Amino acid sequence: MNKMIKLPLFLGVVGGLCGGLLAATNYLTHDKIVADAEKRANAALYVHFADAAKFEDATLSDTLTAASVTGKKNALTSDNNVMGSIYFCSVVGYAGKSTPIEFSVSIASGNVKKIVVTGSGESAAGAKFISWVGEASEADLNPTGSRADTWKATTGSSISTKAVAIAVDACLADYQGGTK
Amino acid sequence: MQVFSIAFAALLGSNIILSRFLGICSFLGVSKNRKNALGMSIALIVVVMLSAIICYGLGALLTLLGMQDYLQLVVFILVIASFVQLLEFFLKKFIPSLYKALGVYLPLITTNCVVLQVCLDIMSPDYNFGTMLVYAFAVPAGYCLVMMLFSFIRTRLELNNADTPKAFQGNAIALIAAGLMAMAFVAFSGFAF
Amino acid sequence: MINLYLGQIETILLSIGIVILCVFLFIGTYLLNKHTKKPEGCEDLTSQCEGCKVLTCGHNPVNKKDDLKEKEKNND
Amino acid sequence: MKKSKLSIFMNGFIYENPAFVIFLGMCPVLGTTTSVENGVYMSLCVLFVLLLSNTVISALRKIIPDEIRLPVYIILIATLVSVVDMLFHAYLDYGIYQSLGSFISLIVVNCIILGRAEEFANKNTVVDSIFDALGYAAGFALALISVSFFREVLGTGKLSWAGNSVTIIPEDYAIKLFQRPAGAFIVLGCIVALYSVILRLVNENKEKKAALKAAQEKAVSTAEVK
Repeated sequence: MNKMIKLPLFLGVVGGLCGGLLAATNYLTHDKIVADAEKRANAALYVHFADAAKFEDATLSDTLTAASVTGKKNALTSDNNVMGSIYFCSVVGYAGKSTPIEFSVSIASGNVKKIVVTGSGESAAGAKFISWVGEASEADLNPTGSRADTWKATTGSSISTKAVAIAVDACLADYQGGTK
Repeated sequence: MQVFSIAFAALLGSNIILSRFLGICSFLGVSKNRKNALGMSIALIVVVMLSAIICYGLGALLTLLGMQDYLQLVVFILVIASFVQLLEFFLKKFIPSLYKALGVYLPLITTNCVVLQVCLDIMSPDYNFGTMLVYAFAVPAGYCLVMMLFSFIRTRLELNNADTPKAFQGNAIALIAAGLMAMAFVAFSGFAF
Repeated sequence: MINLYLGQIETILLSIGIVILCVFLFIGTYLLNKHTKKPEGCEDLTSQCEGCKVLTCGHNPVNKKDDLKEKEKNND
Repeated sequence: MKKSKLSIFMNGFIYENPAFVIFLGMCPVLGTTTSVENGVYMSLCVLFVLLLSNTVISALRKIIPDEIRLPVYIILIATLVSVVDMLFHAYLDYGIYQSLGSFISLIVVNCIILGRAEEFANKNTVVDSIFDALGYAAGFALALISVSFFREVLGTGKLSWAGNSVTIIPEDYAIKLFQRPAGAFIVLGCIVALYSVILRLVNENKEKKAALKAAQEKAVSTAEVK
């Protein structure tokens, strides 16, 4: 008689223990796995804002899309206020429509922080500009005069510099317009 | 078209044995002769098809509850094992003739990687019910194809065992033969529909 | 999508419940299967394998010893 | 027959090596051995699961009713494997976890773990089954690392560990075949053959030594009789 009770009781205990162990391990590891996954997803964005807690998509105004901006993301701190935003642009440089220059520019507190060029089919002159702009310091990126002329003076390539500068000006205007 | 490409990929392109390395234990163990290989493959097709349907439903339920990350493995193992026991009980009770043919292989299938891998694959969102059924048939069908081919080769290997060098006899030469078969199957992986 | 508002404790309890349910299902079918007598024609159903190392397989001589023990138990 | 601790370990490690002698649990040996790093992490994973399952099962061996022995083992091993899987997912860096892929959760149906639980853990004390688990895990690691060593060196010509790599064969002489599935079968087949030759030689000279010793004893005993 007692075998009929002992068996289900034993199984209940084993099942309960296993379920509890699984739930506990999940409780311990779940947040870390989700955080890692999210961090991997926006790995490219952390180049711009290393200390951002998370990123959210922002809507594009039509002036921006006219200025060949393809995407915009806001970088948020842990208590959800906007630290800055990242614009993804794809402009037609010296190499023409076939291989546009794709770059992401991050803007915070009113000036351009960093430009990361993700794709470009530039020729020699253009490539010099592309490599220069990648490492340019914040002071270079925010010249007092018109951005296109100063950049053109420093790097010598005119068409791709002008195209990138116009897009960056549009993003800056949108950023200042938006947050003011 | 998508259905055909899934079936072709699972059957030949990324075959479950030769390019995903699953079911090797039974592949080496059971393919000694044709009858065994055929029996095992048919039993596997039946089990994989039916347990894929059960696991698809269970998986949807678990994802609804949001617990699929940590519960899916345990629940799938238990459900597959209990389904195999149920099948064996059903065959024993009601269809003894079929049990005589397939009963030998059913206990082997509970510890087979193919069944579990199919159940874990259909959890990904890009399988709706139709494509899941096609996938759940194509994978064991690929298994059956490779098992049958390999059992022909294996009987040939067994016959002139004297020629194979002493060290390579038994499973070693079978592995080399499987490697050559895998090379042949690479030709199918290039197709894209 | 139906949102079940499962708090932290409910998920843990529910997952324990699900695991216990599956355990009972498995044990139930296992015992059901173990106690049904094999159809008359296939008692000695072996696939010409003399018992490899796969111990979980029902035809392994290791498990044969248990059946013998059971036979001795219930006839003495 | 009280086997000594060392002989339990050696039994699993050399004489009944899971992958080379009894051919159990072959799926991960072929699947996750594209690089030595994967092989090492996979054998670590199997070591964790095997150790945990042997200790838990041998600890509970008196409590588990004999009739439902196997199902309870399957339940315990399934839980342990998904616990280890979650820990690896959280704390191991993602590249390696991704290359191990679903083989971690396939350890559940791996015949070694259940085999050791059934054959050894439920009959011996906890300490013995720990040694048995160490032995079999070491045997499995031997198989994994040797296969992955040959596959990586021949396949890519480089031996890499966490990013930095040592080139052994120049890049354009590496045979890409060994990185692909077909190469895995061939490498494993050759290593199995090599292993059986070594084992045969070891046994032969052991018998020769034993025969020699027996002959000496006979000579000594006949000398005493005279």
